[in-house]
Amino acid sequence: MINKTVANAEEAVKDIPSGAVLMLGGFGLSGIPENSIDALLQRDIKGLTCISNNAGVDDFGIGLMLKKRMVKKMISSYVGENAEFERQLLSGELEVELIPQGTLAERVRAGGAGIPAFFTPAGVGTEVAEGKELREFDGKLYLMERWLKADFAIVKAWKGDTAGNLIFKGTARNFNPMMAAAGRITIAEVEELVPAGDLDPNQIHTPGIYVQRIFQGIDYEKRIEQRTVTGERS
Amino acid sequence: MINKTVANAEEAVKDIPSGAVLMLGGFGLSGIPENSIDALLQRDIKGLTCISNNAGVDDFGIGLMLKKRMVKKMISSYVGENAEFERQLLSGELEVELIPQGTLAERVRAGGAGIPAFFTPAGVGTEVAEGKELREFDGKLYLMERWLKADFAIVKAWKGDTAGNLIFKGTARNFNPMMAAAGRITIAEVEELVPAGDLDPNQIHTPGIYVQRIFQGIDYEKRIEQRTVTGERS
Amino acid sequence: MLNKNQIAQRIAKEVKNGQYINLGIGIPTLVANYIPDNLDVVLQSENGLLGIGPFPTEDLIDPDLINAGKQTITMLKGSSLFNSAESFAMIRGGHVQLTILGAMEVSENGDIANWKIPGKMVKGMGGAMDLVASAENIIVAMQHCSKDGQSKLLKKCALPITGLRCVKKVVTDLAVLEILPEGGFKLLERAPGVSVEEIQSKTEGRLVIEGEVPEMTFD
Amino acid sequence: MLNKNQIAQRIAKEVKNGQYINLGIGIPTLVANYIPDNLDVVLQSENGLLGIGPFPTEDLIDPDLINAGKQTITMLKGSSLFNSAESFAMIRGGHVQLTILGAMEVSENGDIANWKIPGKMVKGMGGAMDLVASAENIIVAMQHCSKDGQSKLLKKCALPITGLRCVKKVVTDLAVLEILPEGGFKLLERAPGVSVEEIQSKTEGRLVIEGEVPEMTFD
Repeated sequence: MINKTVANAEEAVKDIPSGAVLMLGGFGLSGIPENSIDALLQRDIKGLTCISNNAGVDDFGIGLMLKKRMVKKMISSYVGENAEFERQLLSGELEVELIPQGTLAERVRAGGAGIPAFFTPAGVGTEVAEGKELREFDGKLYLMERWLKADFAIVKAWKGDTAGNLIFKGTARNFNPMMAAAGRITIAEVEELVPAGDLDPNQIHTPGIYVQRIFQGIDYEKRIEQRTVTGERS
Repeated sequence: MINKTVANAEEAVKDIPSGAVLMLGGFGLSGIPENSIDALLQRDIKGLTCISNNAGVDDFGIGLMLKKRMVKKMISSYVGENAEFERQLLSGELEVELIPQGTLAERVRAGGAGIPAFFTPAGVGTEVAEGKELREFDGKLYLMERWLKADFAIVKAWKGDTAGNLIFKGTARNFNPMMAAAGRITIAEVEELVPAGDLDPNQIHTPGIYVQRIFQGIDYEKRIEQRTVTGERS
Repeated sequence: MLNKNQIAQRIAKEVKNGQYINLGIGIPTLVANYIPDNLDVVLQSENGLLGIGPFPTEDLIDPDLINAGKQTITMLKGSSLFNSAESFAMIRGGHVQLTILGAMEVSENGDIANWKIPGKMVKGMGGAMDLVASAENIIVAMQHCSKDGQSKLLKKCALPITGLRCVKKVVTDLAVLEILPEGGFKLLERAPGVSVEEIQSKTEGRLVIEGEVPEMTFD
Repeated sequence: MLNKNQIAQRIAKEVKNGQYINLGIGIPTLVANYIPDNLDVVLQSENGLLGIGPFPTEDLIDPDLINAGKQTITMLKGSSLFNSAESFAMIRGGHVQLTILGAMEVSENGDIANWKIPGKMVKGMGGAMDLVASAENIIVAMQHCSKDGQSKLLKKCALPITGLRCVKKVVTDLAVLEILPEGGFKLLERAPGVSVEEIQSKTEGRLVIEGEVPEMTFD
């Protein structure tokens, strides 16, 4: 089986150039590629376009890339609470494109699956529909949406093997599998890297064909945004 | 958790009416819902439309439904070697719609996913394209294809739980997961039915939301079409 | 007048056995507390889980298991996990039958606005546009009026729209209202102690009153 | 003149290290026997497997593990299984880089016909239309002429088309030919003992000959 292993995060992200279009997996701070983001922060690159459901928080995740002014544009469904983000947005330093979450997921899926366009009901009648083709099927209105692809997709999995096969855990799966398929170069960081053959082929979430580089990450913080315990209600 | 269990195949298929549109999982004879097909053969119904990648063989699978003249129309990608099929087709008793396999898989996926139409390059310039919208994206031509849905989807899984969650084995997975999502009523037969909670939530291939009825099948034959062993080459 | 918990409690009565349900952030999340034990329903979290359980005890907290509000949660027996594309396939495909969410405004033809206030920092629509465009039944939980007393049940939404003609029912601190297919808020129930006149005066959209309007009851 | 195994052997030389490959039924399947051991490649089966292994021994036969030709197979270390939509997502998305398949006719601009003969029972296109519409590199394995001596390398396909302008290379019993971007079969290699004149006489489409055409070698 083809071996996709690279030494570490630095090695994995070393050729990402300024101006690249990146996809970064994760929902909130769950399932984000912590090690790769750290390694990106060491690089002197800027003008990145980041496709990611959220934009991290001030001092974690993509928020750190924003703070370092590496990001020119965010494509997300919800950018949440991030003071630096807000400042850059209001000052015009940062461009933001907001996309309905399901449309974002499906556009990324389409990018990996060779589907250049599809129709969805999400956003009909809203400003999301501006400039998009509107079409009726079986009595309901839909928008045409295009695929999304990236120069580099950076994902985080629970386990992976040297052939690039990935298994995710819990809700940390989220956008990671679709992004893995939509990257021209896909970088996967995993908590546990095992030899090809150690994972049950029936249980692979992302087949290795989508992954070009894989490494075992270290020191995962896995920060929790909303720590809630029994008895609490928001 | 909602309990989807029914007693057996007879119970599961008892209300499928003549003229219904069915989806049946399987590729060749692998992963076909053997028990449900047997139960359908006991029913006095006809005029069925069957969406299934293949049409079984003369004496197994959908071939048996053809022999009993229950099927008005097949929608498939490859109908293979089946003498009775050929006879009915040539005599005009049976209607056949042939669809590229990837387009079939994606149309069924779209049906379950609420995507009424999408674009694919498969079939451009061929008779499959006749009457379909042709469109260029990024310099390449694509066809617009519509979703496929069914009144009843009938699928076969390896393991299932009472909540309707399914796990498939090997290449018997094939069309089953997409069909499970595209049926108004989805019937799942499994080799082993376990209580909700016994399956690892990370390993579910088809979430129970797509399954309305589930039962444990019996006496699986799992017939092999091309028995090949080491040293042989076709 | 109902408090938030009572709005949630009243909405819980709309839940039917066997339903798959998506609960939005805020009051909708509270609905889970009032679903009767004899109903078997499954809560979906659009970040990839069917079968949301209670919040965890301290020792069971798992950063890899959160809901769409980014809160730590648990799973139930029979839960399943999936990716975001599959999650919205479920939603878009109509498999999630009931969506309960908050709103800033609802119009008499069922339009909803809940994602953007011009002039304020826009955080994004998240999954709201997909949810309102998809579920067969959409119930809105909201306050009848804004803090400065303006009706939020309008002829036409003033704020940017999240979805068109999608809301089926609205439960506010004052009333339960059904959106009629032909347009209009049909008054189904009054909150305890709230008069039809008060509801009328606080509803800018067309209010439809047929016969006696009962006061809500709570079990 | 090459036999089927030699056609397969010659095609195997086109395989590059690290490729994901889909092999069609017939001669293409034989290619697997000739891929050098020092190349790491992965074979895809469009019914849902990456990493096709050899045929099983009797005791390892599993009816739940077949290839797209419905033959019983095995998996390799590092194999993965998936559903048919994912399988064709891989194919359509260009992740499967090389497709090798048989054909009844190929035209000088790269059109391929391999699924239907008018007047004969049509069995279906299976995954062929998806495969030829998608892979960046498509190599056809075929006989140069039909049994009655008609050229199958044509100006224009006479049979119903499977895909347009998709074939990059053709390996026949007589020759290796490249389809030029501007159209035409560029003769790259002759089978041992086969003359340029013979190839010319058996090629109906435009044959492009530049300089000396080498005879194939087999290691």
